[in-house]
Amino acid sequence: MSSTSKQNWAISDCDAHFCDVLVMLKIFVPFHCYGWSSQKCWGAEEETAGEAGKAGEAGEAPAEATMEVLTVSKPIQNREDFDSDSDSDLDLDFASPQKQSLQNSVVTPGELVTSDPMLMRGHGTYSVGNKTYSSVAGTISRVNKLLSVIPLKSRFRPETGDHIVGRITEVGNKRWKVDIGGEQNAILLLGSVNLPGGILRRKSQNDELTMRNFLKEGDLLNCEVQMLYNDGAAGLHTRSLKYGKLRNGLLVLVPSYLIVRTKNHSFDLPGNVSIILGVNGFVWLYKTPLKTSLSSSSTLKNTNLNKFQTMLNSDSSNYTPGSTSVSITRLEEESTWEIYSDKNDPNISNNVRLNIVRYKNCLKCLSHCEIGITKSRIEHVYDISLEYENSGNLIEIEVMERIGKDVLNGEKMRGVNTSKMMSL
Amino acid sequence: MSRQEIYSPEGLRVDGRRWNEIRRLSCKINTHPISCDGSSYLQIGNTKVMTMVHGPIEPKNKSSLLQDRAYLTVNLNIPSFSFFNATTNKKLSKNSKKILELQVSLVNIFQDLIILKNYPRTQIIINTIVLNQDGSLISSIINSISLALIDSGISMYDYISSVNCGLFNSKFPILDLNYLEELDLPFLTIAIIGKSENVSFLLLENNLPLDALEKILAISISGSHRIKDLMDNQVKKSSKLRIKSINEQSIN
Amino acid sequence: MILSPAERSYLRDSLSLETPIRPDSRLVGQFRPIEAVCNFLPNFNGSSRVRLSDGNECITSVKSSVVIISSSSRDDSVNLIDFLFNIPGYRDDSNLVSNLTLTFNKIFNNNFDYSSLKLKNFKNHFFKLSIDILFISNSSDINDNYVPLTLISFSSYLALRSTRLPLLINDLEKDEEDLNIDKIKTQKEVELPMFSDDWSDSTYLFPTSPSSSTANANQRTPPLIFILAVIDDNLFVDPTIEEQYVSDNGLIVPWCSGNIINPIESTKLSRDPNSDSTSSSTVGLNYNHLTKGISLVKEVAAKVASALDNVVNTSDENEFLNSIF
Amino acid sequence: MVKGVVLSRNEQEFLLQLLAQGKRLDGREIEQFRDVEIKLGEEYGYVDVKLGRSRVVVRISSEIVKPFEDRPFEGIFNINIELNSNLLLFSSSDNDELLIQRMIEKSIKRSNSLDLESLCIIAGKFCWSIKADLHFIEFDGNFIDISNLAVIVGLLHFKLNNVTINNNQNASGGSNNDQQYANLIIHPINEIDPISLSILHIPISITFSFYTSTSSGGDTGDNDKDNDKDQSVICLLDASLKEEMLRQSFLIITMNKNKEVCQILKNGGLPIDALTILNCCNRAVKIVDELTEKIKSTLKEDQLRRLENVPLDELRAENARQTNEL
Repeated sequence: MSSTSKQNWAISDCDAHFCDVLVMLKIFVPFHCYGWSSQKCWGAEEETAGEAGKAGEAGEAPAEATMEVLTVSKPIQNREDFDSDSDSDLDLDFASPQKQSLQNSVVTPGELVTSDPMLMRGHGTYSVGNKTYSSVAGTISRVNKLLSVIPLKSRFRPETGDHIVGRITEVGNKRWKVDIGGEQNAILLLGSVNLPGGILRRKSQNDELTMRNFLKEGDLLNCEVQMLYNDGAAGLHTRSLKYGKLRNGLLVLVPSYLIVRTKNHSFDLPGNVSIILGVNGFVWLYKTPLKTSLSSSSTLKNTNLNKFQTMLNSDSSNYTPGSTSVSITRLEEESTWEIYSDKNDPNISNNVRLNIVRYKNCLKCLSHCEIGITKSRIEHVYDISLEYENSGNLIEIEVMERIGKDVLNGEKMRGVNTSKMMSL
Repeated sequence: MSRQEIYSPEGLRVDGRRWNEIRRLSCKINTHPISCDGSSYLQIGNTKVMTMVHGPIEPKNKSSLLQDRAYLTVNLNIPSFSFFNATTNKKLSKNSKKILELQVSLVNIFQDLIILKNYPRTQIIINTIVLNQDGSLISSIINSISLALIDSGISMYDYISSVNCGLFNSKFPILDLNYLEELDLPFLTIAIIGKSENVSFLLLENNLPLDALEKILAISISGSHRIKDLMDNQVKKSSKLRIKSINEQSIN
Repeated sequence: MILSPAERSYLRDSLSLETPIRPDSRLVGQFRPIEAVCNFLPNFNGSSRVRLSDGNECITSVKSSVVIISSSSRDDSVNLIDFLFNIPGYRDDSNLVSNLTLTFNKIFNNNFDYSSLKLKNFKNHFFKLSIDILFISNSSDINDNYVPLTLISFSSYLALRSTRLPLLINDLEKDEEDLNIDKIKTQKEVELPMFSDDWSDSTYLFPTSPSSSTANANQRTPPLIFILAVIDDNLFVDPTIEEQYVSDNGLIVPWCSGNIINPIESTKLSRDPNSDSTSSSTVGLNYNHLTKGISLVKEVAAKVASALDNVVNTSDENEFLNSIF
Repeated sequence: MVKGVVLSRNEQEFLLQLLAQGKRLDGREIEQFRDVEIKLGEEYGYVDVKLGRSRVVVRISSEIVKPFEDRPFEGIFNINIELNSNLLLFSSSDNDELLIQRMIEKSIKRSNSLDLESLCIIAGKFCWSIKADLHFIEFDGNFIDISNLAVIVGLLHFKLNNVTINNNQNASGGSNNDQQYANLIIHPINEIDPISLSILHIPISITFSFYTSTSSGGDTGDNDKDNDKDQSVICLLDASLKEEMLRQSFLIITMNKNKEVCQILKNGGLPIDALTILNCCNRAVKIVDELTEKIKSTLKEDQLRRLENVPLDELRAENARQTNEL
């Protein structure tokens, strides 16, 4: 019954598509073309292409419906706008060769960079004969004779010595695969980690079989790039007490190009919060650990030791690593197990937790505004953010952009020398 | 629509263009900065395409791991609402032969454009979504992918730009066809590397007199160059703005 | 996506506090900000594009067509609203897509006032709405079990809100009595609905009262679907992917025109295969959760609706001429 | 392109060097097409085509079906490709199959070579559905050209049973009648002569393979820029399997005798100068002419052969007459 009673038919008039042909845009690019073999030349008229209806958009503030439950904004055509009119002066700047310093000029793929055969060709270029062309859109950088083009945006490319945060994705044969947000997963060899039972003992077969007890899929760790393999993959190591598994906090992802490579990448911040700014854009925020008086040695204060022992009993009760090594005392063994524990500090106060999320939102704010991330800037944003009692307000786009401006202005006022803020 | 209306004796087309005019092209890169490594949005007339590039990343499965270069995947998504005459229940199956063929072609085109050997043991995933169709579908997709790849910072030899060109009354070439024109005219789609005359992709699916081919090729190559310029302008402009904002940060 | 055990327990601890601390320190009833436009597809009766700050994006289009439904059969057997999900990376018969389709079809068709879809003066003619939803995930890894229900719901709400139907221009005083003729075929020939070509004559499917700055309780709205993550005794709106992973349970609460509507459902949000899950999987919902969830939704829904309405009201007539970005 | 067979590096370089000198492994000229051998079977629509060592068998069949709802006035043409299992080695799974299928579809269906409307019997109710089954028996390169050729010859050769429409419901004339075809009478071949398909033109595909003659060979990479300067592109006709494996890009042109281009596909790969493409098209004209002639003569021969067996004298309708009258 229903098959006969329900009938569809298309009534074109009732559809809404009658408007589509008629309103087609009537701004066109005039050009002329003269035959096949003659040189192609285009009409001299500058094209009017690419006029988004911007006159209206740029001027008026985006319609905002600010309320505490849900903010809806219109997509703002910011920064990289469609069109040319307002930026024509900028174009002129770059067009005049006098002003064109190597640092500021933008090349795009296929563009001739140099025809000087003496220069060495680095990343982002390719060559045909003597000529070197760019293969990415970016800026030219020249270090002595090495010429390369640095793309404005790319995935993280590890370099030896980078302090990074990564997540284990795979446990393999004597190695872990670590996702570091790069092009390939990094490799952490079993030989490059500290194992319980002494820093420098040999890795036994038993260790190989129980690799998951140390690090398993999903675990976050804090490590350093030891070497780069031929294919560009990174080899990692955690052979220092400052590296290892991460606990007591949460992870924030920011674009890797915002992290400025500096000497030190782990800091203590105000509010009993510490941060590890992985060069790869993985940032770990955690409760500042209790400082032990003998910071570098593997022995711990007795008070802590008891805690760790109880913590570890559940984990390692049925496993005795490095059982062949007789000379190591029980105490040292247990203490290094702490590196691989999955248990958080049970006494993280609400205050610390609140501070951690506030810092997280501060980082998100910097990353939204595409401002290079340094310790001083994080602290600065944190200070500004304190005027919002609930740091949840920081997720609003408007607030983030305001804070971003404040930070930059503040630096200008104070004249902070941050000459190499950006890694770009 | 009768054939006469497509190109009036006065030399005007359905939408008021002349034979050698392309529709308004607007494009933007870095439209999805959070979701992916490179993204672009391209609109020519009413055809709207957006592309997102993921990668190079560790391959999702071992079968797409190549020792000496990156593995390229192209996923084309043409939702039903993008169709010109979006009848309600028509849905182009994701596995329809046409789409599969196009995906294969796209992989072939970009395989030789991207310097894949720079990214061994990785995978590059290109997701293209067509939001609205009004002719020039394939060329818009190619242009959009080209832009998204540039945005992602993946090395490639040059731009690739594409346009289509039809023939009216076996005599008059017409550049950049819209949907209505595509229905009635034989046309070809061409993709050109950079500013050269090197054809990477050429597709003709309707009958076309051989004599006219030369003319059409010439015009479509010129058109592609024009589109390349427009895209290049846009990339340069947004790059400069980016650098400017970076400089603002670090000058002080 | 996998979380390490330490991250998981840290998150859970933070979220199950008496005053919970969410990872982005939102309030319990606070949503993440969205960017939205509507009516940007020229070929459609209504459309919307909603983008979340985490990069997820949802594009919805509404297309109307006219169907004839004999009055006797329409109550149960016919859906006048048809959802079609398109999620790149998922097959159309995958679990996620079919679940979403089912949920949306159920909620919308049960709670939709069909009288608004009826053609005036026609007895058996209705507008049928086909709603296409394209969801673009922010991750290339699409094997997540993340259910972006909130976003999709916002998008469909906006699209329906911006939906306009063409003006009927038949003058139909003449043959009301003919409508009862059984043969539909002849009926079809007798009176074909005619519509005005002028799009500016069209009317909104959900007319907005001019004084709608504050939520008017009696105003008709499309349904909104809220998903709440349940962690211990706390419930959260608009859970992020991390929050979903550590949640005990999920609650789907639909809302329409100022009221909570049927069916309220529970759903499992955390499907992390790596969780040892003796603790989390066995937790069910209790009465408190339900009342808490319902009151939470009641509290926020009207505000959400009016925030979304604002987008429709301020949308530019010629928006689609511009780029959508 | 090819899975099962692997060429050693030496072999590859040897081949490329030969090509650079204008020589080919099998002694052909660069632009020489291999000999095409077309065998027509007893049955209409059975064609066996050999091109060098490549061999394809096509069988055309027909049945009466309901036309598609959106195209009530048109018949249906389907192509079905069977890759013999031992030949699967030579093809990279679905892509080749897909390519061939789309290619044939485009050059025959989209170019209106086979007039689909003539396949309509009763609009919206009955139409002929023509199916082409391709079997690859042996494979030594040039999949596309040979299969396309085989299908079009098959279609030219194929004949449809004569059908009469019987408006009388009670009729039970034809032998094939069943319920569904109640008012159609399909006449067996031996009762009424079958009719040929209406083929409007004969599209022929020609595949060109391109190589660069840079000395190192293998690497496709660095040669985009300077096609016009340092390096020359070698353009090869009718590549054999080994040559196909090494080619850097290819161009498929489908044309008919009327100098109408039905289809062109250049599917990425090494970029080719537009002028080269035009030259290829012009070169294709000659080959298309030759092949068309060949097809026509083969079909004619077959027709004559068939006529030999028919007792023409007995079929004469008019009475015998004495020729030399008084």
